[in-house]
Amino acid sequence: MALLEVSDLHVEFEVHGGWVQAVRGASFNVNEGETLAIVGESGCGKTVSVQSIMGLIQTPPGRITRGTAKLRGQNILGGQTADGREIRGVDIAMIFQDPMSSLNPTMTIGAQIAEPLIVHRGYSYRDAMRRAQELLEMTLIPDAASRAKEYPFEFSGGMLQRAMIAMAIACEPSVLIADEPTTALDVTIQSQILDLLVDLQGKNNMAIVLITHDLGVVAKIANDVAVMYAGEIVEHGSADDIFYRSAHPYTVGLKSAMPTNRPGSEQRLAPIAGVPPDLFDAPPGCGYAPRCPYAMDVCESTPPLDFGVGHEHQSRCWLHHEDCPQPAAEIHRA
Amino acid sequence: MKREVPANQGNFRRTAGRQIMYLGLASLLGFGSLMWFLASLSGDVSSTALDEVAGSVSLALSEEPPQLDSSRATDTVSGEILGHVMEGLLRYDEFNRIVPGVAERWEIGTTTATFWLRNDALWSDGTQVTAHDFVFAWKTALDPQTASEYAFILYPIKNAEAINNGQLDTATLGATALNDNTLLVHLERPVAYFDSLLVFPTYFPIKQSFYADRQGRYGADASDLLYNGPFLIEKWIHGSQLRMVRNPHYWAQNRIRLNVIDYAYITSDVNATLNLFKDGKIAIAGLNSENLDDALQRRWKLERFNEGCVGYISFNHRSERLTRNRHLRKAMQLTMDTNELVYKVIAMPGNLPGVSFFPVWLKGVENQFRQEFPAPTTQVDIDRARLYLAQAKKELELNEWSPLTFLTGDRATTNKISEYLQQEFKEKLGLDIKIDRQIFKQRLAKMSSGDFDMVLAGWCPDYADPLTFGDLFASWNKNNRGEYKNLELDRWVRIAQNSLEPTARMNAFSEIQRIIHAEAVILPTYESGSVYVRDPRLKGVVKRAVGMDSDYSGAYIDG
Amino acid sequence: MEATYSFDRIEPLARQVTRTRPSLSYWQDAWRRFKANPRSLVSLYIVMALGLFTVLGPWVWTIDPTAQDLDQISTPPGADRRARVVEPYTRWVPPNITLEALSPSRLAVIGEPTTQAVRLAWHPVVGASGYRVYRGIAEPNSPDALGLPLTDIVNAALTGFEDRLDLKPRTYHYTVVALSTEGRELEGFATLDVPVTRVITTSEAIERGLSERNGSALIGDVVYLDFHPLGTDYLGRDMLARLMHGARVSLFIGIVAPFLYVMVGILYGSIAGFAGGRWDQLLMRFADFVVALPFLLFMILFKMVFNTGPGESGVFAMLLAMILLSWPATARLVRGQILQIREEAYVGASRLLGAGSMYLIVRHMIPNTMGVILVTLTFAVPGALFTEAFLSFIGMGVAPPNPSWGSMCNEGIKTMLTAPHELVFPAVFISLTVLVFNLLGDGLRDALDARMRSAE
Amino acid sequence: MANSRPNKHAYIRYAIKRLIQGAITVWLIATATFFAMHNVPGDPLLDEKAVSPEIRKNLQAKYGLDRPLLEQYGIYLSNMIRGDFGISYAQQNRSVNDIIREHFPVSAILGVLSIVFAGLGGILFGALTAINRNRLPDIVIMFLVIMGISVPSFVFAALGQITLVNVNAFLDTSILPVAGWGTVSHMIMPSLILGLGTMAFLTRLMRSSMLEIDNADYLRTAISKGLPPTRIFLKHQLRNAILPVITVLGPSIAAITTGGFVVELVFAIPGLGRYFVQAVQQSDYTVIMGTTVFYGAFLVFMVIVVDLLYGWVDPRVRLD
Repeated sequence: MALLEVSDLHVEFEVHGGWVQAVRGASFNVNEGETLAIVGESGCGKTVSVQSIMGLIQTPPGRITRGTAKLRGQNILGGQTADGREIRGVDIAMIFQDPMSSLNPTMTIGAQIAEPLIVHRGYSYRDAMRRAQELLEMTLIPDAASRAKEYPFEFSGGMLQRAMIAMAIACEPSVLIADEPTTALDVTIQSQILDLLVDLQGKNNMAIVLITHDLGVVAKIANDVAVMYAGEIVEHGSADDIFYRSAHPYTVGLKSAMPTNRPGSEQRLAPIAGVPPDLFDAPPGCGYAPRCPYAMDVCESTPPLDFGVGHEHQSRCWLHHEDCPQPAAEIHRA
Repeated sequence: MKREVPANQGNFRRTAGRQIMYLGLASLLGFGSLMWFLASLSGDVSSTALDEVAGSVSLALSEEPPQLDSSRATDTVSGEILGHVMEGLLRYDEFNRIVPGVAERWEIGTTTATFWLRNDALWSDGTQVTAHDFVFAWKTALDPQTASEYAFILYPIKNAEAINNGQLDTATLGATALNDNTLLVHLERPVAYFDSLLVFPTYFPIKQSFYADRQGRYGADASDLLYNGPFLIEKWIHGSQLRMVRNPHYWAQNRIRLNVIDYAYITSDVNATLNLFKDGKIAIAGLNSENLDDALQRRWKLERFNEGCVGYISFNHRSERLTRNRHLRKAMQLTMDTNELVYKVIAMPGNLPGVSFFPVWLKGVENQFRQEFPAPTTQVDIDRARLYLAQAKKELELNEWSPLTFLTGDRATTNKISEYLQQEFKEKLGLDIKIDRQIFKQRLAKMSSGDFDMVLAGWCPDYADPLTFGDLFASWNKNNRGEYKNLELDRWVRIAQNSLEPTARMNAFSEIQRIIHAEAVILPTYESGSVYVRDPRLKGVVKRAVGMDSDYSGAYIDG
Repeated sequence: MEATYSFDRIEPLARQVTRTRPSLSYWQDAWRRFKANPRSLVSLYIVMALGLFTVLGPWVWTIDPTAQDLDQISTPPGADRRARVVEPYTRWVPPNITLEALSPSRLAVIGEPTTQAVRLAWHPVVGASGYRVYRGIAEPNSPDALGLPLTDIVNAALTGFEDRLDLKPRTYHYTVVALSTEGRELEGFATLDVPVTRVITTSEAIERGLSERNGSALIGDVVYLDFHPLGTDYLGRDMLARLMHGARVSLFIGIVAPFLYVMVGILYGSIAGFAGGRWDQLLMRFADFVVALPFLLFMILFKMVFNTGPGESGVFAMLLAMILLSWPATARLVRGQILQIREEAYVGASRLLGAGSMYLIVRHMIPNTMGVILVTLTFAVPGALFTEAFLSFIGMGVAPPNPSWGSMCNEGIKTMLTAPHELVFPAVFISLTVLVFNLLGDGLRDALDARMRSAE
Repeated sequence: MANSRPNKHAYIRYAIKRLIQGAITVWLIATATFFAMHNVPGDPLLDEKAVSPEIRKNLQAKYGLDRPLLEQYGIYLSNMIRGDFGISYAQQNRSVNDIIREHFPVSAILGVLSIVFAGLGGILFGALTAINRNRLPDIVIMFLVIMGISVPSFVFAALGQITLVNVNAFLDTSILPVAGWGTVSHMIMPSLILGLGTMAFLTRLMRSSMLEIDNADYLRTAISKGLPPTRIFLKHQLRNAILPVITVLGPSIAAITTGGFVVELVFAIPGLGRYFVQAVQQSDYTVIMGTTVFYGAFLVFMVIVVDLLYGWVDPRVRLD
């Protein structure tokens, strides 16, 4: 039984004239000490699904209509257990994409890191501040003692993200959700942050759910990967499954659109033609049908089922159905 | 499959709202209880209106008394306080008769007046009030350095006017203390009403040694005054409270029945004083036409008080002004219906319609002046008024009437009266009246510089003799703001000033009254009066047109 | 039963058919969300109604706001207006009536008690040196509750009195008390309840055109006095007409003045906030200087400088004076906001793209302080209205007899207890104007603010 | 990238610089008022009863009004610097220093109390209306705010007093004194009335600035840290939304301390407010100058306090 199991999550937003189905039945799980990467184009619902776990969906206009998120068997969708115990910041923590605006500009860094300790662990202000200093040192911020008394606008982007991480791991949560942590940072800082995450994961046996659209980052640190498209998880499996045994045309399309720095590879990048569907009026069949080179009638008419294509490797694509004439294997080579 | 609704929508909005509400209410309650706790500490110190056992009355004052140095006092509020804490040679009793004060006996002749002082009249420091105190006080008031605005009231004393103008030294004043108990006064000219002047604050005594010791701060605070009246000031918090208690050294202890008169509140807002009365905090409160019905509904004890002042429209007789034309003024005189103005517009009980410039309370030869010499009256006659107007237009060679400026102050009643008159003259005579509303000192500046055609003015008496009104339009009088000059009127004023014979003086005043009406020098609008509400248990309060507005020295509490 | 699926290949791109989401332009969306908010719609209708009331009102309700009807002073709306026509008033000298003429009671009314006059006569009391006449509106139940002392009659022979003081058509309780020689009230008093009826003289009736018949035929007719839907003020002038004429000045001052001095404040504040450093200090110190100046003194000075003659309408002078003295508050607020916005990233970015300072302020900074600006604007409206009232009171603004809402409020305060309608109507109109501007301000801010767009 | 956070030393240097600027501003205010005052018609010596030219000459000499204007200005400035504001014309034997010393504390207490009440109420109701936007609490409070600002303060003062009288009568004990000054219980009612207008303004201001930061990212971070809503409101929302409120607080304390003329009249409170208005009506030169200069200094001081407070609350604002 995995540490965190999210099953059949549905989230929709009210707009003028109707509802947008942002997440249409997403299910994924992550084990202790492992990293799950959720990959997909922007607007495919990956951020909304993790935000709904943390209860960050503003109602109105958004609402969670179906699905559960179980942490060690207990449903914690929306950030609290059924009996109202707060799990956010304690068992599950989250860091965000743009550190510049994600920290309170009028509070010192140290105070913001100390807050969860004071609220959840009952630290006194002094102890919490001392702990905050240690956390800053853990996240490799130089001269942590004086930096703790400074304000966010006096930090660089990279250091702010480190401070965010320090804040998130203050109460040693068992799951850390990272919503595109490195997208706003330049490449050199990016790898430092990822190494830091892996290092901290090892120390506290912490599970990480990494949201990204950069396959390079996935390759670097992910154990399992879930590929999301048009509000659904189209493929879910280990990193190697996804990279080398991709079982869904969209995953293949994604890989071909990714630049690689392997020497001597002069192929041109092949963008996926067309645009993701407008989830205001979700198509009946598979969301990827309009852009899928292997599209079939059934893809347009009926939503695909989850077909097991290997050990804990699933793909939501009619190609894997036993009566489908085109052999599923063909798509590996593409 | 039952849709398993997520454990908790975790909507930040609604939960936050409720918790902040509790936080807010808690803080407001905290703030409120803190204030309440502090309030309970200080206890309820504000006294009730009447306390029969302690013999104390609590009242309100309309403004902070600006000047308690009797030689320089000018206004009614200072006059009221001084009337309780000081006493002149003579004083008024409850029936407004002049009775002995510090002086036991006195004789007033044509050229001299002698006063014999009682030896039990003491200052609040126990020393005796002597004739020297009076001489010193009068010399100080007349001294050009003191520059007292009411020095003119001492002019009947020999050389007083010359001293005040700086032509003579103060030593030459015609008032000498023969010994501690006798005061001899030489008069500049025979004065029939000299005794009624002696009641005025400027004639009150001042002890020279005490005055010098105070180095210029005489009258600034309770400790900077020496009292010889029935009461003395025990506590004076400027702008907030003035508390008077019985003066143990006063010679006529038996006459005084109250122990404490506490002006506990100082505000000029009529509604505020009425609310204090309703709350049982003060014993007397003034009323105006607006809150009258409320008082009548509550069946309170109402009383009328004739303030003795006269309101009137004063014309500008300067050569460059249209109002110099007699026919224009007569036209206005025939149009103005003072009954409608007083009974319907002002609608304040106690006011009488303006008929003559001499108010009704003035004493004539035996009884009231206005009964012995009835004032000429005019019936409203619009047609005749329009005739006069046409004649005035011809005399002034005008083809069109240019607007007349009507200068008014910024008090509430002047606003109502000026708008009513503006409309009346516009409807009835087609005159375009522009109202020039000014605040206090700006209005006075325009009055003295003559920057008006008509001005809504008023005059209050200084002493109980028709002359206080009679000499206003004499050509030499500075208060004659309209600069009206009439030799015949001047002649009658001289007669009234110098003659001692009552019928001659009263006849002179009647002539002055006739000229003012015939020439429409001014148009009287109303004789001012007011109504106040009194706690029935407080008895013996005396109200006067001249001197102290209200005199509580004889008052007592019963029941 | 295995559903049968058709696995034939399809040409994907050609058939991408989805119902496109209805797209809205910025202004359409703004209008849609403005309409969605009921309160801003209501406020829009009220604004139109106020506009009509001000502009068309005087043509529809043609009563002259300065005409005085002294028979209907401070009458509330809907009061009874019937009046009987009588001869014009003639002086009455109280006759020394013989005892028999009086009815058995010791105190009687002579003639008919009307709002013109109530004439009383009574038996002389032995030993009385004079009489005091009281008039109350509540039944006197003790010697201390006889009501209002109308007059003191000094000579004992005179046993009659004519009361003409502010008579209203209601029942009065007259009491006459004998006075001893020292003016003390003697025991015992006679009380009479007198119902007074409203009358009007023939000349007034004809002048006001209340009845077609004229001359002596009119005597005794019952006519209806002029109709005042919202009652009359302290000089019997029609409230509705005064509200309409007052609206012109008040709305002009209440809208134009705040609009102008908030504009000045915005520009001044944003320049100070944006410039920063020495300039900011200099500009802000001048703002402190202007705020600290004594308002009343400088208003009088301005009145002299613009030499608004007596009686002329000093509305423009007042407008200018208010603008010169009221902008610092807005300037300080806007500067505070600009200091914050100046630090934002998008300002830096826009400057990198070559935006000039003025463009930056107007295009980027001011729209982002719209929240604060709208609040100060909607609060400036009542402020301006009451400043206008205060200035008119000292002869600076609207010259009497022209009305303005603020000055009507000022006068209404005095009769708050007895004639509340004189205060309520102007106050309601002022509140309506302020309410409307607040709702409009809110509605506009929500509609125009792009950030609100997604959240709505 | 960011400048160093101003330490204690920088604060003191900044405060001193501002005080110097403040002194210059007060001097400008005094000068402007002096010359304005002398150009307005009417002078302190005029009285209802005209005074003889000789006495008028004596009085002018005594008060030095006969000297040329510039000389009078020089004398006045030198006295002012020595702290002597001269003697009042209307109340001849009270020095302006006494008037200010006795009456300013009363107005200051009233001002501070009503600002505390207005600030507390304003922030609370502002936050409530922002959080429950367009729902019942928002509409109800909005309506009360409209009433609060469109009804002039003298109506509130009169109404407040009348209700208090009726309540006292109804309860037959005086729970709060109807007027007067002296104890804390005298302060409650006047400061509530005086604070109403400002509270209404602060409520609207707070609501508007709360909505501005409504969907700020750092709020999302705070929620993701599992902090209880009250702490989020106090530590994160309030601190950022309160900045416009602070800028308004300074000048409004000064405005209330001197603008409380109406409340001082109705509740018979010996405050400085009435001296402001009466001084101009009486053309009482020394009191006009004294009160204006004192009020100018008090206002300048409050503005400095606000700017320092502003720097403390929002570190991004550079203290230069």
